[in-house]
Amino acid sequence: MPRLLLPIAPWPFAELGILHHAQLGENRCLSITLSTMSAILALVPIRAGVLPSGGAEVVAEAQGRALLVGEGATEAAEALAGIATHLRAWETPGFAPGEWANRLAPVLRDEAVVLLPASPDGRDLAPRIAAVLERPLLAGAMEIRPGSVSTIRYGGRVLSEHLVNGSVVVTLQPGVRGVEHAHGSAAALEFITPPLAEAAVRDATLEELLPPDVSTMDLSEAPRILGGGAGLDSVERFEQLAQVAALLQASAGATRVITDRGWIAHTRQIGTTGVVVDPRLYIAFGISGAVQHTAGLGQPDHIISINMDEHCPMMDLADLALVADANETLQVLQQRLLALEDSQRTAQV
Amino acid sequence: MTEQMIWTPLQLGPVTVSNRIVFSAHLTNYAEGGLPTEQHAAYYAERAKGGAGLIITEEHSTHPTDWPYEKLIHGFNREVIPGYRRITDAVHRHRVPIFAQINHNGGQASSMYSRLPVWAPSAVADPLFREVPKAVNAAEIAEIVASYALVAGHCVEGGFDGVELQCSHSSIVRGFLSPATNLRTDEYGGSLTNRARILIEIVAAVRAEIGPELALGVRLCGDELIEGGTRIDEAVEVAKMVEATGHVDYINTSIGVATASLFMIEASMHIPPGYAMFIPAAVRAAVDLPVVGVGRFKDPLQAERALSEGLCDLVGVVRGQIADPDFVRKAKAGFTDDTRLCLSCNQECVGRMGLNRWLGCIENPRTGRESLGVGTPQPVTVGRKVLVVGAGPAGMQAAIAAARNGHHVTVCEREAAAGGQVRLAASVPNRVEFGDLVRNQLNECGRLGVEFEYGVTVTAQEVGRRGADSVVIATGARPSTPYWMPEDLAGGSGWIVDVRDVLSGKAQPTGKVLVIDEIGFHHATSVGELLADRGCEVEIITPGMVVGQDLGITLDMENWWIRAGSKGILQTTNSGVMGIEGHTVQLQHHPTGTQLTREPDWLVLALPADPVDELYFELKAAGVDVYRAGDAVAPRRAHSAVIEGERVGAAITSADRTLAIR
Amino acid sequence: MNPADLNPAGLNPAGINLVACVKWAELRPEIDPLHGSVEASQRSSGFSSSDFAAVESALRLAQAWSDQGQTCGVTVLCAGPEGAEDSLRDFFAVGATRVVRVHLAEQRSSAQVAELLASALMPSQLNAQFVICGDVSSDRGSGSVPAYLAHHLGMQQALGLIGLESTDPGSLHATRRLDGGRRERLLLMTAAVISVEGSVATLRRSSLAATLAAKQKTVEVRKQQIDWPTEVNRLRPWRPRARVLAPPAGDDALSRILELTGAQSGSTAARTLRLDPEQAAEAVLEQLAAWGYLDDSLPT
Amino acid sequence: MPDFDVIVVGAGPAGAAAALEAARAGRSVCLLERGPYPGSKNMYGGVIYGRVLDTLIPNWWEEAPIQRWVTRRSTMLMAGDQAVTVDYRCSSWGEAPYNGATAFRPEFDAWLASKAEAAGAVLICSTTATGLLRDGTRVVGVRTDRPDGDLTAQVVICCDGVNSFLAKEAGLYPPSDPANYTLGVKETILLPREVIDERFAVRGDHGVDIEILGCTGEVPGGGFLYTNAESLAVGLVLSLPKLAACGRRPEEMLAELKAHSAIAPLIEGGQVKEYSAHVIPEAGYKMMPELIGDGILVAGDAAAMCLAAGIWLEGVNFAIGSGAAAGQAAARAVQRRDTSSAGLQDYRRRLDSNFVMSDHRKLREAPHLVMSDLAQQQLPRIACGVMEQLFTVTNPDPKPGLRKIIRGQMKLNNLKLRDAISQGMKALRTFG
Ligand SMILES: Cc1cc2nc3c(=O)[nH]c(=O)nc-3n(C[C@H](O)[C@H](O)[C@H](O)COP(=O)(O)OP(=O)(O)OC[C@H]3O[C@@H](n4cnc5c(N)ncnc54)[C@H](O)[C@@H]3O)c2cc1C
Ligand SMILES: Cc1cc2nc3c(=O)[nH]c(=O)nc-3n(C[C@H](O)[C@H](O)[C@H](O)COP(=O)(O)OP(=O)(O)OC[C@H]3O[C@@H](n4cnc5c(N)ncnc54)[C@H](O)[C@@H]3O)c2cc1C
Ligand SMILES: Cc1cc2nc3c(=O)[nH]c(=O)nc-3n(C[C@H](O)[C@H](O)[C@H](O)COP(=O)(O)OP(=O)(O)OC[C@H]3O[C@@H](n4cnc5c(N)ncnc54)[C@H](O)[C@@H]3O)c2cc1C
Ligand SMILES: Cc1cc2nc3c(=O)[nH]c(=O)nc-3n(C[C@H](O)[C@H](O)[C@H](O)COP(=O)(O)O)c2cc1C
Ligand code: SF4
Ligand code: SF4
Repeated sequence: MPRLLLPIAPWPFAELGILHHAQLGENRCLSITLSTMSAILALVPIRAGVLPSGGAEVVAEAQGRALLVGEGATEAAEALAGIATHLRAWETPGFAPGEWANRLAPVLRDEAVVLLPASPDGRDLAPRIAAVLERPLLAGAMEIRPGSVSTIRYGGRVLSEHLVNGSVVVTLQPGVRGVEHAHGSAAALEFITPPLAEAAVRDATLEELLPPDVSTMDLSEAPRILGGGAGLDSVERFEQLAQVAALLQASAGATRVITDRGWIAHTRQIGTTGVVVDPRLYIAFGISGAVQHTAGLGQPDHIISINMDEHCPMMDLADLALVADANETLQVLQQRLLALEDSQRTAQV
Repeated sequence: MTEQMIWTPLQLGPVTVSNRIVFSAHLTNYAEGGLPTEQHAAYYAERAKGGAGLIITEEHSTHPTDWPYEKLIHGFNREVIPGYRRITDAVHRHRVPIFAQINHNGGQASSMYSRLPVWAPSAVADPLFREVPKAVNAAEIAEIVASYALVAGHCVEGGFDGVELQCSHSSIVRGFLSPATNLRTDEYGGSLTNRARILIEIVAAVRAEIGPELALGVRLCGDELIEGGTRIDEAVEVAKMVEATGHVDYINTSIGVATASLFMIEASMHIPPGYAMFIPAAVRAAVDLPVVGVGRFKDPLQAERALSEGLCDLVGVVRGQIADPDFVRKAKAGFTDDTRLCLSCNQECVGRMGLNRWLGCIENPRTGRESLGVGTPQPVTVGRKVLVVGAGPAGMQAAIAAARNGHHVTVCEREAAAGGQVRLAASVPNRVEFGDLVRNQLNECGRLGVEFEYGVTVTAQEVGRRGADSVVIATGARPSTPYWMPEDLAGGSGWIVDVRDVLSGKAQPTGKVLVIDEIGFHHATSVGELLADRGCEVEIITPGMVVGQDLGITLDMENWWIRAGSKGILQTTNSGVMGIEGHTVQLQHHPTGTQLTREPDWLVLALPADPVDELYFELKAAGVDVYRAGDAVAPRRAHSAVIEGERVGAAITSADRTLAIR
Repeated sequence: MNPADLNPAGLNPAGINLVACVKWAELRPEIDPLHGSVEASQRSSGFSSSDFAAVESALRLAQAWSDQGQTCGVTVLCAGPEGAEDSLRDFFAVGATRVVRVHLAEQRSSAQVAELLASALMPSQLNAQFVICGDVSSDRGSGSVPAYLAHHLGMQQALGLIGLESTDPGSLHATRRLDGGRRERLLLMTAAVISVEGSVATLRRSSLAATLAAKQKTVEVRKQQIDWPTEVNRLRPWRPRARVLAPPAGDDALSRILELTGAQSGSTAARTLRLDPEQAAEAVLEQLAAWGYLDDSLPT
Repeated sequence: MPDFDVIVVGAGPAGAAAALEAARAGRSVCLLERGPYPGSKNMYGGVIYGRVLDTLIPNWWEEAPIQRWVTRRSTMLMAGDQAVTVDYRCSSWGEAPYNGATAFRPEFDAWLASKAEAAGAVLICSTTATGLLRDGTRVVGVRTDRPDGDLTAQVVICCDGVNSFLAKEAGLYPPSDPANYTLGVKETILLPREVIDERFAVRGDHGVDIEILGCTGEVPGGGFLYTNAESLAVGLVLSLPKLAACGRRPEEMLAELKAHSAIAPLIEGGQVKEYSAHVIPEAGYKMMPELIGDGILVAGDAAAMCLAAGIWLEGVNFAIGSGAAAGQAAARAVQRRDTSSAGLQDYRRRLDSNFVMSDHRKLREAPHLVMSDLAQQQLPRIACGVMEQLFTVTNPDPKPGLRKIIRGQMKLNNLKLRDAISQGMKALRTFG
C-alpha cells in the first residue's frame, strides 16, 4: 500500500484516507462525506424539562440544530438559549427508546449525522436509532471532524479514529467538548408529533423517578451548593452546614482553608485546586471570596453571602449580602428549616 | 481530582517527554562573560532531578548585535559549547530532555553593551530602551537567518535535544511579525505572509542545521497587548504557517511584550490564574502540533485541569519550579501538599533580573546557589536542643535549616498562629498568595518534626527555664515612632496609626485617610486599597518619585495604577511629613520646598520599622549561644528574613564535636 | 433447577431461559501512551465485574423463580475467541446450565457483536426470555450491545441498572442510574434485555467439586460465517479535544488588559443588609422563597 | 477412593516441578494455587539458576520466559560513601546451556505450571488450601476455601512457600524463631533497554547480577541489583528481628541504597514501577522441618530450602530440585501403595543424593557468617578503608605499606587478628 507522506502528519489522516479507499467497496453505507454533509442534528432526550448531561454540548456541536424528545421541552429550550438556533421538540412522557426510535426514524432519515449525548438516556437510545436507520453507531465520541469521528476507548486512555463516509449515529461523551458560555434568547420552538409506527415495540414501564441524593452527589454536578469558609468556627458547624444543605436539597462545599484543616473532605473543596462547580444557587457562609475560590464557582444564577466583613469580594459578588455572624445564622436557619419540615409533614398527615 | 494527563508521556518530534510539565525558558543572569556556568548546570540539573518533563534553557543570543543585558549567553560564540555540554550532561543524567532557546532580541535592546547599533525590522524605538534601531536590509536579514542556524549548530554540538525559537515577547522575529514594529514595504513587511517570512526562513535554516534528530519549537505571542500589535487571530494564523512548514515539532505560547507589557508575561499574584490560557487554546484548536500553555501555574491540579480540558498539551511551570525544584516529583509521589508553592510575588526571580542580579527565590534560599551547596543537608552527629523565638519567616526558616541537619527544634511564638508580619501582609485583597510563604514553611517544619508552641512570649527567664543549647532570635520588627510624632499620640492609640495596626484590626480608620509611604513597597499601597474598599477616601503620600516605588521591579506597578485609579486613590509624590499640629499634617514638596497641609481623619504610616532585639542582647550578655535573623537584625523584607534564617539555622553545629568521625 | 427437567438441548420450552452475555475483554491493558497501541495479553484478559454481576443476577433470578415453581435455565453466552474457553468453562462451576461461545476471533463493532449474539438468542436457538448483560465493557465501553439486542429480539430494555429485584416469575423491578444523580424505577416483564453495573452482585464462588467437574464440561461453540467489513479505525493516544476560551474582546490594548486582569472589576452586592442572626436567617429564607427554591422538591 | 493420587499445594516453582514429575509418572495430580494464575503474587529478587531444569525440561532455555542471561556477577562492599567491587564476567554463561537468568515470576511460574498441566496435572487456581484432612496421624487430603472444598489424595505435597502453615499443621516444624527469617524488599525500576546496556556494559540479552554487602546500616542483611530486559530490580534483604528493633522503615533504607554514589548513577532517571516485599526463610539447613510425614511431603521454601542470607539469593533452583524429588517420590510411593512416612523416604534419599541437601548441609553456617558483624560491618569498612588509603596519593609523604594499612584498618574497626583468622577458617570450612 503506498504511503502518502504529508509534510506534517500528527494525525494519520493521509494514511487513513488510503485505507478507506481500499475498503470502500465493502462498505454497505450510502456515501455522503461529512465535510460536504448538510445535516448534523442533535437529538436530545429530556426529562422533566432538564437537559441530560452533555445535552448543551451536542446542540453546540450540531451548530444549534436540535430535536428535543421527552417531557418539558419549553423549559429545556431555555437552557439552550444562545446555543440552539433551530429547535424542534416532541413532547412525550417518560423514556421509551424502542418506540421513540421507531417513530423518529422518518424524521431522522435525512440527517447525515444524528448526534446524541452519551448520557444514560442518550447512550440507550442511540443504538435503537442506529438499528432502525440501519447505519453505524459511533458511541462515546470525543470529536467529529470532517470525514472522521474519534471515539473514546479503554476508559479514556485511547482514541479510536473512525473514517466516516456515510450516515452515522454518534454519541458524544459529556464534558469533552464544553460549551462557550453564550448569551442570547431561546430559539423558537417548533413542536412535532411523529406518526405512530406500524410495528409496536415494547418498552419498560416507568414506575418512579427518584431524586438525586444531594449529600453524596458529585459537587461538580450539584445544582445548589452551600459553601463554608474560615468564618465558620468548628467541625461541628460543618456538620450543621451539611444538615442545612440537605434540608435545602443542596450539597455542601468549602474553601481550602477548611479542607486544609481536614474539617471536610478534599473532594468538597471548591476552587482552582479543588472542584470546579456550576450551581444555580450558591450560599457562602463566612467565605472571603479569594480568587482561587471564586474561580471555581462557575456562574450561579443566585448568590447569597453571609459575612461579618461587608467589603470582602464574596459580598461584592452576592445578590444578597448579609452582614451577620455566619455561625449563628446557620444555627437559626437549621431550626427554621426543621420547623418548616415538621409543619409540612404534619400538614401532609 | 486525580492527575492523569500530566503523567502521560508525549512525543515532540524526535523527543519524548515523560510528563507534561515544562520548565520553560527564563533568564537567570547566571552567565559570566557571555558563557554558561557551573551554576547553570547545577540549576537545571536540580529541576531535572525534580522530575520536570522538559527543560528549556534561557535564551542564547544568535548575533553580536544582540546584547540587551549584561549576563546574556553569547550563543554565537563557539566557546559556549563546553558550557552547553556541562549543562546537557548534568540534565541528561536524570534522563530529562533539554532544549536551548535561541533568540535575537531585535529592537528590544540597547547598544550599551554591544556598542553596535540595535537591529530591528523598522526604525521604531522600543518604549523601554528608547533607542532607535537600525532597520535591517536584505543582507542583514540573511545574516540573522544564518546566525540562528549557526547557533543551532552550536546547540547540536553542545548536546541539546532540541531548539526553541523565541519569537514571542522579546525578539526580532516578534518585531517582524508585529504590525506595530514592522513598517517595512518590502517582502518582509505588509501582509502577514510577508511579516512571517523571516520566521519561516529561520525555521527552514535551523531545521536544515539540526537535522531530524533534534526537536524544533517555536514560541509565539498570542496577544502583544500593545496598540496595533499582534492579536490572537494573527497568532493563530502564524501558528498554522509554522505547522505547515513541516519542520516544527511543537508550539510554545506567551502573552505580552517584554518591554511594554512584561507584567502580563510574568504575572504577579494580582492577575487571575489561567489568564493567558485563551492563547494555547486557540492555537491548539487550529493546529495539531502539541501546544504549551504557560502562566501562573503553580499547582499540579491546576495543570491537570488545563490539560484534561484540552487547553494545551504541555504546561509551562517556571516560577513554580524556581520555588520548588521538586514540584513534579512531589506531585507524582502524591505529596502535592508538600510543594513549596510559588507566591507569584516576583520579588527575587523577576525582580532581580531587572537589577542585573542572579535569579533567586524569596522562599527558597537554595535557588541560584545550587552549585554552592546552599540548603544541602549537613547532618550533625549529635543534635542540639534549639529554641527559636518567633514564628515569622526568619524563625521558621532557621527551624527548617536546623532540623534538616538533625537538631531538635522548638519554635515559640507569642501569637496564636505562625507567620509574623507576613500574616498581616497577606491579609489584604489579592495578596493571600503571599501567605503561602507561611503555609509552605509550616509544611516543611511539619515534615522535619519541628515543634511549635503558640501563645508563648519568650523572655530571658523562659530561655533559662527551658535550657536550650542554642537560641535563635527572630522576633521581627515593631513600628517606629517618627521624630514628628506628637508624644501623646505615640503607640498607635489615637488617629495616627501604623499599617500593622490597620491590618491587625487594632485600628479601623474611616473617612478621610492619609497613608504615608516611606517604604515604597506593598505596605502602603495594599493598606490604601483595603481602606478604599472599605469606603475610605484615601490619599497616599510619598517622599519618593512614585508611590510604591519597588512595585515596578515586581511588575505590580501597572496594575496598582489601574486599581488605584478605579478606586479613587489619590497619589502625591515627592512629599514628606514635617510635623503635626492638632489634626493638621504639615508636608513639604521637597524638590520645590512648597508647604502642603492635609487634615485627614486618620493618618496611616508605612515607615521603616525598628528591630525587636532586646531579648537578643540580653541573652548575649548572659552568655547564651544565641543567633539573630530577619527583621530582628534589621527590618527589611521577607527574603532577607528567609536567607538569614537559613544561614543561622545551618550554622548551628553538632552538639559534641569530639564524636564527629569524618 | 434440575438439569434433568430440561430437554436434551438443555432447554425447557415451558420454562424461562435466562441468558447472561459476557464479553471476553482486556481488563488491564498495557497501553502505550505515546502511540495508543494496546498490548493485549491472555493473562490480563477476562470478564469484567459487571459481566460477573450479569451472570450472578441471572443465577439469582433463576433461583428465585425456581423456588416459586418455575423452571429456569441459565445460559452464559459469549462472542469471543477460543482463548476465552477456559474461563468460560468456570461458569459451569457456578451453576450455568449451558455455556455457549459464538466464535469471534477479532474485535468487532458493537452492532456486529450484537447481531451475532442475537442470532444465537433467537427463539429457534437459545430462546432467551431474559438477556442480562454487563453494563459496559472495559475496552469499548459504549454499553450499546444490549440496546441492539433489544432491537433485534423485540424486547424491552433497561440498561445501566444499579438495582434489581424479582417479583413474580417473569417480571422484575429495576433501578436505573440517570444523570445528575437521579434514578428511575422500571418494571420489566418477559421478554427483556437488561444490563447491570458491577455493584449489583458479586459472582458466587463455586464449590470445589463443581470446579473440578467443570473442567470436564465443554463449551458449545458456534461458528458463524461473518462477511462484514472490519471497522476502519486506528488507535491513537488520548488527546483531549481542543477547547476554545473566549479571548479578551477589547479593541485597545488597555481594555484587553483590564479584561484579563480584572483589575477594575469588583461588582458591588446588589443588596446589602446588616442584620442580627435571627433576621439574617429569615432574610435568607425569604430570598430563597422569592427565587423559588423552597417550593419544589426536586432540585433542578 | 481418594479424589487424586497426589495433591500439590502451591503452584510456585516447587509445586509446579512436583506436579510435573508426579503427572509424568502417570499419577493423577491436582495442583492448587491461591492466586488467579501461577506466579501472580510471587515476588523474588530476580535470578533463576537453570541447571536444575536440564533433566526436567531438556533444552529448557529455548522456551523458558527469561529476561536476560546473567553473564556478569559483581559483589560490592559498601561503607559510607565508598564501595569496593569485585566484578566477574563470563561470556560462556551467555550461551547454551547457560547458567543464571533474570526472569519475571508471573511468567516463569506460569510457564512451569503449564508444563505440569501438559503432563496431565489438573491446575485449580483461585483456591487456597486452608488445612489438612487427616485420618489419625495420616494426611489424607486438604481442605480448601471453596464451598464443599475438601479434596482427598494419597499424598499431599506442601509447596506453599515460606511460613508453610500446612507443614506446621502437620507438626513437621519446630516452633518458629523470627531470627530465622529475613525480609526482602524490592523496587522495579523502568529504564530503556539501551540505557541498561550502556550503564551495565552488556549487550543483547546479557545481564548483570550485583550483590551488595554493607548497605543495610545497623541491620544485618544485603542488597541486590539485577538487570531485566527493560527494568532493574533493586532490593534489600533485612534481618527481621533487627529491623524491628531499629525502628526504621525498609523503604527508607532502600531509598538510601538507591542514593548511594555507586548505585545512583545506575538507576538515575528510571521510573519506579512497583514496590514489593516478601519474607524469606534465611537460616537454610538449620531451620529445615521434618520433610516427610504420613501422606505428606514438604518442598521448596515451605521446607526452608532457600539460601537467602545477605548477598545470597538462591531459592528457585532449590525449590525446583526439591519439588521434582517430591513429585517423583510421591509417584513411586503411590505406585507401591505405601504412602506412609516410611514409604515416602525415597524423597529424602533423592534430596541427599543431589545438590539440594549437599549444598544446604555444606552451607549451613553460611547464613550465620554472612549475617555476622564481621561480614556486615567490619569487612566492608576495612575493605573500603584499605582501598582509600592505598589509592589516596599522599605526596610528599611516602606511601604506607599495605600490611600497615590493613593492620591500621583492622584496629580502627576493632577487629582482632585472632578473630579474623578464626572467622576466616570458618569461612573456608563453610564454603570449602
Ligand atoms: C495556590 C493556591 C490555590 C488555592 N486553591 C484554592 C481553592 O481551590 N479553593 C479555595 O477555596 N481556596 C483556595 N486557595 C486559598 C484561597 O486563596 C483563600 O485562602 C481561601 O479561599 C480563603 O478561604 P476562606 O474564605 O474560608 O477564608 P478567609 O479568607 O480567612 O475568609 C474568612 C471570611 O470569614 C469571615 N468571617 C469571619 N468570622 C465570621 C463570622 N463569625 N461570621 C461571618 N463571617 C465571618 C471573614 O470576614 C472572612 O471574609 C488557594 C490558595 C492558593 C495560594
Ligand atoms: C504591611 C506589610 C506588608 C509587607 N509586605 C511585604 C512584601 O510584600 N514583601 C516582603 O518581602 N516583605 C513584606 N513585608 C515585610 C515582611 O513581612 C518582613 O520583613 C518579614 O515578615 C520579617 O520576618 P521576621 O521573621 O524577621 O519577623 P516577623 O515576621 O516580624 O516575625 C516575628 C515573630 O516573632 C514573634 N515574637 C516577637 N517577639 C517574641 C517573643 N518575645 N516571644 C515569642 N514570639 C515573639 C512575633 O509575634 C512574630 O510572629 C511587609 C510587612 C508589612 C508589615
Ligand atoms: C526478596 C527475595 C529475593 C529473592 N531472590 C531470589 C533470586 O534472585 N533467585 C532465587 O533463586 N531465589 C530468590 N529468592 C527465593 C525464591 O523466591 C524462593 O526460594 C522460591 O520462590 C521458592 O519457591 P516455592 O515454590 O517454594 O515457593 P513460592 O514461590 O513462594 O510459591 C508458593 C506458592 O504457593 C501458593 N500458596 C501458598 N499458600 C497456599 C495455600 N494455602 N493454598 C494454595 N496455594 C498457596 C502461593 O500463591 C505461591 O504461588 C528470593 C526471595 C525473596 C523474598
Ligand atoms: C525571571 C524570568 C525570566 C524570563 N525570561 C524569559 C526568556 O528569556 N524567554 C522566554 O521565552 N520567556 C521568559 N520568561 C517567561 C517564562 O517562560 C514564562 O512564560 C513566565 O514566567 C510565566 O510562567 P510562570 O507563571 O510559570 O512563571 C521569563 C520568566 C521569568 C520569571
Ligand atoms: S494561585 Fe497560583 S497555584 Fe493557585 S491557581 Fe493561581 S496560579 Fe495556580
Ligand atoms: S521569588 Fe516569588 S515569584 Fe519568584 S519564584 Fe520565588 S516565590 Fe515565586
